[in-house]
Amino acid sequence: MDFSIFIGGQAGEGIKRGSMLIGKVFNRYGYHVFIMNDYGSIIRGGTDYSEIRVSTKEIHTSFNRFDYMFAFHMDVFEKYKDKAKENCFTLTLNDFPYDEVIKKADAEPFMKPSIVLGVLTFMLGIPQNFVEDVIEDDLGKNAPKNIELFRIGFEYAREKNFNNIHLIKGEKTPKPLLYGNDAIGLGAVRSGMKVYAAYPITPSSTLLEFLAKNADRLGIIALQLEDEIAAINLALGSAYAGVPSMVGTSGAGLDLMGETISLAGAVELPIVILDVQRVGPSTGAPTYTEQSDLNLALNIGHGEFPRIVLAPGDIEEAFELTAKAFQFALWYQTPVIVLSDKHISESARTTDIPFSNNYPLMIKTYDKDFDGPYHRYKITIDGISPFAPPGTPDVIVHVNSTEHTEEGYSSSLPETLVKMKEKRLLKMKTIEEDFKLMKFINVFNEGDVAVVSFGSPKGAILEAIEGFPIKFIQVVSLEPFPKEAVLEEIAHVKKIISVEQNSFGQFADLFERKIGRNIDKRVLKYDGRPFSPWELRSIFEEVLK
Amino acid sequence: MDFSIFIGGQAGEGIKRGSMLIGKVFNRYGYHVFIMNDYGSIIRGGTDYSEIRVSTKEIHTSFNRFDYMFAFHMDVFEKYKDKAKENCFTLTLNDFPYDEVIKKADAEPFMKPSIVLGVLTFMLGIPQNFVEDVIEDDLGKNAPKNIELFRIGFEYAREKNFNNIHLIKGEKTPKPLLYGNDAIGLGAVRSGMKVYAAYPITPSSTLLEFLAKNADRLGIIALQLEDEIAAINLALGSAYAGVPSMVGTSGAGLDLMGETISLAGAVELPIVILDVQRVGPSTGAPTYTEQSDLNLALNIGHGEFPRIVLAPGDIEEAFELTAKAFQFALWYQTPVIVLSDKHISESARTTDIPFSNNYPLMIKTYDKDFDGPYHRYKITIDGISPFAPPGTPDVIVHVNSTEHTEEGYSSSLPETLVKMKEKRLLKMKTIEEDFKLMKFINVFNEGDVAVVSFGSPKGAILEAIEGFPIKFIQVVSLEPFPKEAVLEEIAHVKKIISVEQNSFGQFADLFERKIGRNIDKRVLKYDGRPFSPWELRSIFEEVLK
Amino acid sequence: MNLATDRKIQWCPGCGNFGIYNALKSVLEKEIEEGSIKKENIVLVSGIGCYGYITNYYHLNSFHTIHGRVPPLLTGIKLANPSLIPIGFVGDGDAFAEGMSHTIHIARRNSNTKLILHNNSVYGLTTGQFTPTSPKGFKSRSTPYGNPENPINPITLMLVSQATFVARGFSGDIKHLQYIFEEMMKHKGFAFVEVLQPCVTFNNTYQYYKERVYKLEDTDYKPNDFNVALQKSLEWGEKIPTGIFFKNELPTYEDLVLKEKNLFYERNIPDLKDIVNEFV
Amino acid sequence: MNLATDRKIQWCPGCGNFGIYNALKSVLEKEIEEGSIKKENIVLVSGIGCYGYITNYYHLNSFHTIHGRVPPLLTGIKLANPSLIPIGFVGDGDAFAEGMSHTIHIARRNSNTKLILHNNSVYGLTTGQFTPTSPKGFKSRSTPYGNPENPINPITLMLVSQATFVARGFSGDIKHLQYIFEEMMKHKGFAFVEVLQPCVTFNNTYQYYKERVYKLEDTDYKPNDFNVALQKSLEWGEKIPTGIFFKNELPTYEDLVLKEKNLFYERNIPDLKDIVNEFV
Ligand SMILES: Cc1ncc(C[n+]2csc(CCOP(=O)(O)OP(=O)(O)O)c2C)c(N)n1
Ligand SMILES: Cc1ncc(C[n+]2csc(CCOP(=O)(O)OP(=O)(O)O)c2C)c(N)n1
Ligand code: SF4
Ligand code: SF4
Ligand SMILES: [Mg+2]
Ligand SMILES: [Mg+2]
Repeated sequence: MDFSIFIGGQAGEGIKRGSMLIGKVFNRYGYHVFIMNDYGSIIRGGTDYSEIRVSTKEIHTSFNRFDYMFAFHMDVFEKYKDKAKENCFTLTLNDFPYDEVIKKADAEPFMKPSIVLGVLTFMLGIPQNFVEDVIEDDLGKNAPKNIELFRIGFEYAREKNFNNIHLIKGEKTPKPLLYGNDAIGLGAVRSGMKVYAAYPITPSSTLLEFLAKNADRLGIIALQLEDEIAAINLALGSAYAGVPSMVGTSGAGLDLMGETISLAGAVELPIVILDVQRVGPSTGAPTYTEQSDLNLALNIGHGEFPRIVLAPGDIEEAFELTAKAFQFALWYQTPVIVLSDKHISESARTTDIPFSNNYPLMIKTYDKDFDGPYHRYKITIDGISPFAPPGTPDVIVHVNSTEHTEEGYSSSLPETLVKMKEKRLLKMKTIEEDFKLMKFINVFNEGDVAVVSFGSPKGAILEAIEGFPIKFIQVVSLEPFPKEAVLEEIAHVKKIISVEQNSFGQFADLFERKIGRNIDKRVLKYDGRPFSPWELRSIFEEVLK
Repeated sequence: MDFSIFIGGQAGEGIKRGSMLIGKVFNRYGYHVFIMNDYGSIIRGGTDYSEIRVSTKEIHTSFNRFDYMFAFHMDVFEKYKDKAKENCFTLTLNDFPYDEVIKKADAEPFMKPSIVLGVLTFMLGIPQNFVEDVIEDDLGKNAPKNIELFRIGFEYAREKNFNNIHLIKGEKTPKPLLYGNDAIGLGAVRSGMKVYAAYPITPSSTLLEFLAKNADRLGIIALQLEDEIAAINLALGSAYAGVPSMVGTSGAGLDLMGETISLAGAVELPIVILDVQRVGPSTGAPTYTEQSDLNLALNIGHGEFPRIVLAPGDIEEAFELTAKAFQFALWYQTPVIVLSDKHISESARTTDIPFSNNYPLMIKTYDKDFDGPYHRYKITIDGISPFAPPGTPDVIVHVNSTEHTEEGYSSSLPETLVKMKEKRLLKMKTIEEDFKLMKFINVFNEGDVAVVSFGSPKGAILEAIEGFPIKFIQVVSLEPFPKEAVLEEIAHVKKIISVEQNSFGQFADLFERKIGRNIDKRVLKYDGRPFSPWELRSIFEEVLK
Repeated sequence: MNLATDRKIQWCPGCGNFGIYNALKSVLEKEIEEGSIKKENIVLVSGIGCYGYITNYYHLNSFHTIHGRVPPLLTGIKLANPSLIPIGFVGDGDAFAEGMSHTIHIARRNSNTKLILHNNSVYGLTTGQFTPTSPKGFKSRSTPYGNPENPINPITLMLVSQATFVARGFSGDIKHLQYIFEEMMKHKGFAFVEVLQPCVTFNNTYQYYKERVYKLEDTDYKPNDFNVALQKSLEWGEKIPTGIFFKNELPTYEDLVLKEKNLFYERNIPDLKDIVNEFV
Repeated sequence: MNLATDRKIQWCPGCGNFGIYNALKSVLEKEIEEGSIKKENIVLVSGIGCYGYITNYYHLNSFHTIHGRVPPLLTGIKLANPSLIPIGFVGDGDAFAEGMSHTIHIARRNSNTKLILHNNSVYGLTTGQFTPTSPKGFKSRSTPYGNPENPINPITLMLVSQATFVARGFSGDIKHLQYIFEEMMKHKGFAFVEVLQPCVTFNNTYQYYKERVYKLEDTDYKPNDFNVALQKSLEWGEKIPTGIFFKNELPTYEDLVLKEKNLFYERNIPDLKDIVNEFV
């Protein structure tokens, strides 16, 4: 059992919120759920829709073909109706007077999805009271009105004698149905983040909202600043004072943070930078997905300094890698960039998240007896100097953006330049060696064709290779690149296919230059919409032939 | 005849200005001159020096060993005295009462170099009145006082019976003795630049000053804005209005321009961005030289768009490539980055500059009969759309940072995204093909060892390979990379040595990934001081063994 | 003359942007018809925000640019070709968060351009966060427990930044807005117009403003004294003044910088001989 | 107690930075000696400019950061650990060109930090270009024919930005400067001190200021009325007021944002169970 529901309408018609409610019902009813939100960068008047995919087996992404289509406007239906599966059930404004019903019930347009839920509940034969409990639980003071609408939908479906089946309760125990951004936020908090600073930008803003809303119970602060530059500099100030800090943004905002990322690298302070990618260049298509900031993440910031770049492939990894990003940032005292994208951050999925895992933050602390007088940039065998925050008695912490002596005083003597550059090179070497042990790749399946990718295409790839003799190698750490681990995995592979969501093939280029072996086929997608499993599957089939 | 003069002192003692005066004397006396200024990022209290290298043959860089050393303070002498050649003549504060003389003559400290010029004139047997004429010419109202000091120096040398030779007048006809930044400015003006916008930052500020001073006679404006972001956006506004525009900065400022570079790429407007590199990361050592922004220049700006990156190797090329940068920016309607560095921009050299060359600016203009109604982003066979500035009757120019239709209206439909991305990919292809014909490399000498490099190391390499069976391939265009041309040149080469001024080997990495062949030896220098010819020469010698 | 394009306007029904759009549209249409300005010389520049889509809806030259950077673009356009008439649209987030610095600097330069602030005291397009003009305590998506910041007053700030034309309109009063836009078009120098713009979706201030705004033109206020204007600008509460606060003619940045040069028309390239000789 | 480091101070002899350095040094030394502040809790933050090297010369925690970004760093430090006392140094280029936006925003947040402006009306370190505080017509390296821009007035701007402590000193009057710094140290909330700082090399205003400055404390001026302060701030010419223009105690940003949290000491990590359950 694996079906997809489409609800389309304009902004203001509760598409996003409603899809979450419907997702919740199926989650609690024992099914796996994946929700993808497709919306425009305008507040009203768009043709937004959500896909709620429901399945008995684990699902990894949206399907992009529909079994049920509900549309509150005809234009959104016209736009997507070719994505209907053969026997798709449809209920549009032409068939059902959504607006009138809302009006009559004295309800709000954003409650329309509850009508849909009623129809679905009837058609799938889910116990009515089960669903009403979920609504009750989820919508609080808005519940009664929504239940009213739900019943209208239910009754309507009964009257019209819509097809109905009896969907039995699934066996899966309900899991949290989380947006990627929520998972990122929870991961950050789990590993000790205390300060989150940002400037609103789609598709990262929901993280700011989630953290701001829950700041007190999470013991953190989540702040909106005047711009991205202020956000990252505020976060860096907190990091200097000894408190784990993070900023979140999207491409255009990342651009603006470049100077401070270089600063963080030079002054050797920990900072986690989240880039939720969207369609560029420039403003582009702000609410659609793309993976086109990879080159930027690898190279942003003038001059040379150590950096780490990690890319989660799904919501679960988003949690875990954000948590790890803090561990790395603190231990190596350098910027860590987490590359998410709209399809991860603004999609929701029933996810097994290791909430109880610990991600202890270790930092090389200063030990007076061992280290002698405190020198912020003390030369050590691994390039990492002991850290002490200001406020430590008998310690003076001089942090300095100009090239500096071990004490942190400004100096541009040639020998200082060489010494400090080599200190940072040594730190990079340490990071590289450590990362070799951690093998930052995930490998799925076996076969003599390998698919290589990073980030959000993971879900579609996993579904597309099912039953095929294809090995999938997901690269999780882009910098350092897990060269040895990848080489080992591709040793006996005959053909390599790369999959990524951009028009340059940035990942394929990176792969080729790090691995020294050519990609045989580059699969690129750059229409802003995530890969569909079946789309990829037919490409892979072609290659296997 | 090839000798180097060292004058050292503190800021405020006219080191830079004085070295220019001395350089002028030798230039007019028929010699080649190269001046390198080494100074700290503080206004006083530093230990600055200039090297004035003088030669009968063409010279390409500073030598970094001295035949004459003049020092107004002992600390600067102590710091550099190990760079004295064996029979170096020295005249320091210990030997000569510079300060007293200035005081007695009621002169200013910044006139001290005129004393030095007097001593040199005696020791080299240059006609006294010849030199006085140059001073007269160069210093205007300050000339009398400087001539007085010059004579004191001259008399002192005579009294002390300093070694003296008779340097005959050289045969070279005097050439302009230009700083790199002057050459860049002149190149820009020569090809039609009308607007220069900047925020002061070493080592690019002297360009702003040069252009501001000469704005009226050059028919341009040169403006200081509130920050780098304002500068590039102002320039982009002018570009949109149809006027060729440029910004200049250094690494930290380039970081800040990233978002607007992406914008320029997306909206397809011409803009030339000069990055005069200095020691990073972050503030680093602002007055010293490095080539560490290469990766940044190649990748700055989120998302994907066409760009061109050019790197002059000397002052002459700085003129020419800046001029060409405007041709490319306008023709391809996309950002062009010119990578200079402190050693090019703030050094002066007697240079043959093709001032009379024309660099006609061509832009695909709109032809109503042929093109139909004006569409800013009209799809064409080469990816380049006709350009029309606002103010054109019957034309509406919609420029749009969000993804757009051919008319320039916002759209995030999947088909719009694909169409416009492919338009820009096509433009990149056009640029690549065009650049293949232009072969952006310079090749010097022959041999089965090849040195590959870019930018300012050119001078030291040229001198270091003299008489060696070494071929030197200078890569001038970094993006597009002249792959075919390089491949042809290295076909029969046995060993490849890369030379660059940074700690990562960014150019070597680029070379390897573009060419697919490994560099055998990477020569990296990252102490902020330019390569010396003899230093490189001994490295090459080693390799040849 | 109809300056509307064929694009469907996608603001929420009732959005205050409609008032601004229509008021300016009719003023520009009239001026073009009367021949006082040439259609092809108008250049509209907008940043990113709900209001920013406005450039899609006028059949006029436009540059829909990035968030926060409208002012330097305006100046760049005016410097390049002084015949052009650059009119900028900015949101309150755009003007006073991301672009705060530019907004102040264009004012103190007295750049001969126009800037219209769509002040809805909220980030509309990013769905409802507080902005630098949101009241203290304002509950928004990013401040669910209330905005901790003290709001800025755009009129005061533009006055102390030395803008030479400073006015405030209300998008609920299109007639008055037209008057202000007409005066704005006449002004030589930097003209700043704040428009109080209800955002029906995230900050519906329609009623709030309607009850409070009054017109300076209905009083004996004279917009020619800086100190009086400064004091007046501080009035905000039970009564909210709209109209022209201050107006003054002073040399523009472009006059001072260009000194009669016309960079767009004078394309001759100097042969550099003279200047090069100085380097010998 | 001597807070001096062993680094050679490298400002030009006679530079106004010496006065600022020494005045603050003696104030901090005294307060540390008296035990009113702990040495390890002071954190100095400077941007890039001549003045920026000042952090090299105090034996105190410091962050010599990039150009223009001092204010957000100060707030970040204070939020992370409210025991710390962040004191920022900014140049006039730093504060009002590259960092204009941050300077205004930190003021309107009333972030409990201190900001000292080294106002020499010139870019010192980049060797003499005009800044946003340079007078109109000022001849500088980048404006050889005179500055075309109208200067901003830091005191006025900080007042309308709602700074809760606004003062001006003159680096030629160390005694008075000490008094101002003492008051600055006492203030809870955002404290802004402009110091008129002659740059002997590129803009020697020593004599100019000496002839004009007078102390508000010598008059019957009371720094407790915003409107009076605003008017006073506009005085600039034959007479230049120094001293404390305005002072007011209001809730700080940190108070409002932290709500008693101490992020530095409270390092317990929530187990997330509750919150996660809400997502089921
Ligand atoms: C550099 C950058 N940061 C953030 C954004 C995201 N962004 C788009 S619109 C907007 C706010 C718009 O608010 P406002 O300017 O008040 O306009 P409104 O939507 O209210 O009309 C933001 C923050 C962006 N586009 N670019
Ligand atoms: C992003 C960036 N742009 C430009 C610079 C170059 N820069 C260094 S100091 C300075 C000006 C300093 O002037 P000010 O802040 O007034 O300090 P002062 O030197 O006068 O003390 C500038 C522009 C820089 N360091 N970083
Ligand atoms: S969200 Fe607000 S500002 Fe944006 S279109 Fe809707 S009503 Fe207008
Ligand atoms: S240049 Fe001016 S500000 Fe800088 S150290 Fe010298 S006198 Fe001081
Ligand atoms: Mg707004
Ligand atoms: Mg200054």
